[in-house]
Amino acid sequence: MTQATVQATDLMLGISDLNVYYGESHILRNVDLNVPFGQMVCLIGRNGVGKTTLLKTIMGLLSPRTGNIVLGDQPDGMASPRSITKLTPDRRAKLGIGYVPQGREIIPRVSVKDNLLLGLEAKPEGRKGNESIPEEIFELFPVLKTMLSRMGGDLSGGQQQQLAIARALMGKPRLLVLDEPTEGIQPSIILEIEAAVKRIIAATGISVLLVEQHLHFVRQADKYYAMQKGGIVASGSTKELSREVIQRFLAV
Amino acid sequence: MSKILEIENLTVSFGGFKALNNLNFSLDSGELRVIIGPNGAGKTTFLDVITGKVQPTKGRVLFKGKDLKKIPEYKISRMGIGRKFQTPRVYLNLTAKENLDLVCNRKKNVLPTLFGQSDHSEQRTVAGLLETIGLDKRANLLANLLSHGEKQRLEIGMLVAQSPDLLLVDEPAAGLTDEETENVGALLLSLAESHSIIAIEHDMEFVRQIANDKVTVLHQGALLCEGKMDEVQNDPRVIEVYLGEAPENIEH
Amino acid sequence: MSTLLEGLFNGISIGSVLLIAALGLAIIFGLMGVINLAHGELIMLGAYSTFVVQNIFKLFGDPWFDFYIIVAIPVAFVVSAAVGIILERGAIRFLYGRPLETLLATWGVSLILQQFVRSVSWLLVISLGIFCLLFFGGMQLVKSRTDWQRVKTKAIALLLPLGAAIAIAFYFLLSKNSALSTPWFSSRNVDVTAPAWLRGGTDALGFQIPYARLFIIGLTLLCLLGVYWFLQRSTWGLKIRSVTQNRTMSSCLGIPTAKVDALTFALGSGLAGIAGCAVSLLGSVGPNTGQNYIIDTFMVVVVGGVGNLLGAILAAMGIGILSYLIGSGTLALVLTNLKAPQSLLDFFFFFASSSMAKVMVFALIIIFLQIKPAGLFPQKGRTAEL
Amino acid sequence: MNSETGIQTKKRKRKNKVIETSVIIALFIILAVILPVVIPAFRLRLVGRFLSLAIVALGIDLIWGYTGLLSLGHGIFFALGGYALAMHLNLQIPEGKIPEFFTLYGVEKLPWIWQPFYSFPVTILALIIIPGIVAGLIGYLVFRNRIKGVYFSILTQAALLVFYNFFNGQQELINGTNGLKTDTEKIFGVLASSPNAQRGFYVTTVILLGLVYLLCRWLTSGRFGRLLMAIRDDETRVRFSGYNPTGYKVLVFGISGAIAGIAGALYTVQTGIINPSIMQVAFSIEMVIWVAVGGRGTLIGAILGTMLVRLAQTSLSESFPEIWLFFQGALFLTVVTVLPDGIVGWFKDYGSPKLRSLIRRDQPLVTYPSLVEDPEVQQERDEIGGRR
Repeated sequence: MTQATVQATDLMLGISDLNVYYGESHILRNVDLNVPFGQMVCLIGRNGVGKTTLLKTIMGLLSPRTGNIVLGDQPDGMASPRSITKLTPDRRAKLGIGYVPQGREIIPRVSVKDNLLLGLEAKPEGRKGNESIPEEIFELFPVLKTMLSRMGGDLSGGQQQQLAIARALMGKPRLLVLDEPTEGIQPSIILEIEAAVKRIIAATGISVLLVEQHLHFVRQADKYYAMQKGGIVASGSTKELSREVIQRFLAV
Repeated sequence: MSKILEIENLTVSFGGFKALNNLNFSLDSGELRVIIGPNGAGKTTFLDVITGKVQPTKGRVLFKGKDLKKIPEYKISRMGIGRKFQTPRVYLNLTAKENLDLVCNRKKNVLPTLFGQSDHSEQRTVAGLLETIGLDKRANLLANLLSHGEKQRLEIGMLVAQSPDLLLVDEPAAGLTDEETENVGALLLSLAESHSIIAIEHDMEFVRQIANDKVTVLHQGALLCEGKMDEVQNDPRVIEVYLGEAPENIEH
Repeated sequence: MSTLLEGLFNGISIGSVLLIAALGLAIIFGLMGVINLAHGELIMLGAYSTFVVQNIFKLFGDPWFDFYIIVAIPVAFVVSAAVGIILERGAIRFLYGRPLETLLATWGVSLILQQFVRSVSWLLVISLGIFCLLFFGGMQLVKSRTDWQRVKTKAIALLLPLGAAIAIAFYFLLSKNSALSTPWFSSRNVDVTAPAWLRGGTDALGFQIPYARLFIIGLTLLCLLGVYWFLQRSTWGLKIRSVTQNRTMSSCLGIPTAKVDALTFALGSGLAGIAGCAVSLLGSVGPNTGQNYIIDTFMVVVVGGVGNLLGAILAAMGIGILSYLIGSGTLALVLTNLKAPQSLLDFFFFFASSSMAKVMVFALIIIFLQIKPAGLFPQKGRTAEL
Repeated sequence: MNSETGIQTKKRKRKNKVIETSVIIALFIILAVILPVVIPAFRLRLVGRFLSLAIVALGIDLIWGYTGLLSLGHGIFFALGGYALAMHLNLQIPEGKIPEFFTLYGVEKLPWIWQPFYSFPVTILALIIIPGIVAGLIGYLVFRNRIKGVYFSILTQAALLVFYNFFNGQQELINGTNGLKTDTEKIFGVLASSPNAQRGFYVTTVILLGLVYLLCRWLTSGRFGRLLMAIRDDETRVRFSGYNPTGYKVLVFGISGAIAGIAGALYTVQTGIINPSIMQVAFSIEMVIWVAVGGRGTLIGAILGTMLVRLAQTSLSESFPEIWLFFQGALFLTVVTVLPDGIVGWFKDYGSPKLRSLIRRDQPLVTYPSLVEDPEVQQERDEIGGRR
């Protein structure tokens, strides 16, 4: 707990004492997690320890039995933080959370262009009639420009992942939540995605919460939390991410 | 040693997307094989094809030398293949004992089931199984009231009750506590003495516990590598897929 | 030749009535997985709306009367859509993912709507108003005052019977007043007079083609194009498709899924209203009119495959043409001309009435389903495993 | 303490069985012996009709409550049974003559379909077997292709419409829309509408209701019944366990159809007429709501629901005919949204514990089993115990 000094007012996202159940099985146990403003926080842990459940709870797809989730409002932190624990997913998205889920979840029988346009729904005012796709998106992911008329479901895994990130960015989120963006994707594209995420952060100052197993990517983050059996078991700066921690919580 | 399962050039595609891609695989009789691979590698589809839920687009599946093409699921099951699903699928409105009794039934046609009662040997099997899976004290509770781990064990028991030659087990340790995971592992190992088993698993600790024989790694619907656990663990391709870094880079 | 052509035209005409009636049903079932057994009653409401609009236009006199249908179509759409929204918000949204339950619930609604049309009077409307005022007004009051979640059930348990009791008491107190309590329509059938330009027909192809039929075929085409445009090109259409294909992700993208559900239901119901408008041109309309369409339209959806417009079109035309050819005896007649064996002729003459044709068509559908259990165009994905 | 739970459940089971049996016997005596003496004949006839409808409800519960197949076409089987018996009654005429209505359509020779119904035993067999086979056939054609859920419901409804049309259209065969009268006909030489015959029908109905109840009880309690529930809850899993669900579904649908046939025959003779309107869509869906009101998946619920809804219908439509449809519609809505487990389910969940606590006989709480061994919970319990 070396980073416990983060001021509460600097938080983009604050999670306290979260407990989540699937039926009777206790998936998340007393989870506390903070994402400071403008930082990239990485959540690590092996498969099945509850990382995806945590992200789903943040998005409102699962409701916690106890605990609170707070979203910061202003760039200088929680000037007027508000609890989002009771909001529906679409309201949360409109408050500025962009979600890139595990498995990409591209809308399969809708064109790539329409998939991107759907991302605009997350803007507070919704999608205006004839908005077009900003050029920045294609600068980040050039490959998408050539496939605008293809069906989302026909893209390869890597392309879908880029599309999913691009779609999340369309709504100009303030917090980007990424669930294993490199999973099942070719190494070359992993590098592209990594570079894109870094550029996004540099260009927009967005906060990022990342679930990742790919070590190289993990190291790009400012801070890590390690999870095991539904609880946070270690956290700290990624600079201090030791071999021992990796062996314990991540390695094959 | 004789092969109990042989898979030749198996390809399964869903509308253009290849879930399995030209896969070759074979299993010795009496072997316990663990299959690992990242999400979306085609593990579940692999089981779907063997059990007849999905028909292969190309290639064939031989069980004890017999081609399984176009054989309905229930006949494949009667030929001696039992399958456990990822999330435990037991009959929630029946008791643990009734669950086992239903599967244990030797004559599964309509009329024998209607008029037959479970005979002594079947009752003994059920009682023995309840003990093996550690549910003898919960025998008369509705499966709905069992904990997640108990349901997992019950479903494994149901598999065994079918007295199959080949057990297919999909992520038996998912969502279990440490202790339960170990229980399930021990159960699988004891079953391996008299059955051929294919286990799909994510949890590496669990894999280490049960993988005495070979381990197969699937990646993007194809075979990535196969071998003993240590070999697989140190195979650069596997590390690439799972961690994105070779092990020597872990130290910094 | 001209018999066959006539048969074909009449078949297409029956098919287009089926299609316009089935369109809304197909949308609701295909996109939301909800079986709406009240769809027939929504058609019936559309027909009654047309009847009301027609009566209002009668007051305006002659030059105006001929154009009532142009007003009636949107009015029918709006009336049915509004009822659809109430139905979705009031009952169906609690039942998503439980198709058998929606089936029973919507059947209940269809009974209520049938009886409503029979007994609707000013008195009933006023009583309903009183109930709504008491119940919803009371709920609003409670909602604003105390901590809402805790007293919710109690409030409902108190307000619902109270409101209902007062409204019913009011109804019975005034039911002697004949001016207020005369039913608007009663249980008799009502007749819609087609405007002058839709009466009569043309002999262009060597047989009588009624204008009303042509109008319906045109209207069906228009609806199809409209639906296609709305779903494929409009902003809300995109949202609807997105929600159908991946509900959770759509909500994470900021799409208000509840609103989309209500809208989809309104669209399907509104189309039923338009269908009702078309149906009213073909004959008299009664409270039971809807029941005549419900099963035929479901067969269109079952044969066409869920959630596929092209499938619905082909199925409707196929069923329409087959029903007509068999039912009118055209097929039997053609076979006679072809000197077919007597036993075959007997067979087809046996089925040569509109009710017996249904028997035959159903048998054919069952045979068809043996070959293609999921319909002409099976859908992959979420709704496929109902 | 765990090893005791098994014994306890067994004890409770036995106790429940004793209670159930005695309740059934008591009900049977009331229905079969006391009621015929106490209430006037026309009311008895009404109760008899309700009871025969309760028999169909049992059949529907068997396929819907236990197997998860919602049939909206049970009117077919009901009507087939009714027609079979009505045909037999219409043939109680001197040799060589044919029923009167035939002359209306100029039919002079008895159609071949009628021939077997001269014989009473054949008729009885037919009214069970024909509906059973028709149901089995429809079921086979549908289940074979793994068509299920709402598709099945819709197809049964369509089949119902087809039979309705067919019977309406066949005047030369079975008097079309007019149907067949039974009241004016004789059975065993007694006029079917006479009080004696009616009392006979009534008692037969009560006995058959009991028998059908026992049959359903037997079907749903053993291994077969558990398999039905397994099919309802997870058909795919059943397949992977080596069972072919199709055969089971066909059989149980056939049995349900046969039960409906018996009910239809009893209903017909106690109504006095059968015509195709019995196969109207509304009536068949209504059957489902009886089961839903009582509580699907409980046989008693099916009977109870039928009696309650029918009683409500009779009393309501006697005084305010226009309100009945509103009421029925509301019933559908409430049962589906608020009371999904019906009256019996509600009673089990809320009513019974409340009642028990009123008479101070609370049932021991069944705790979530894994809590038993959870050390934290154990400690908590010890603490509570210590404080005492």
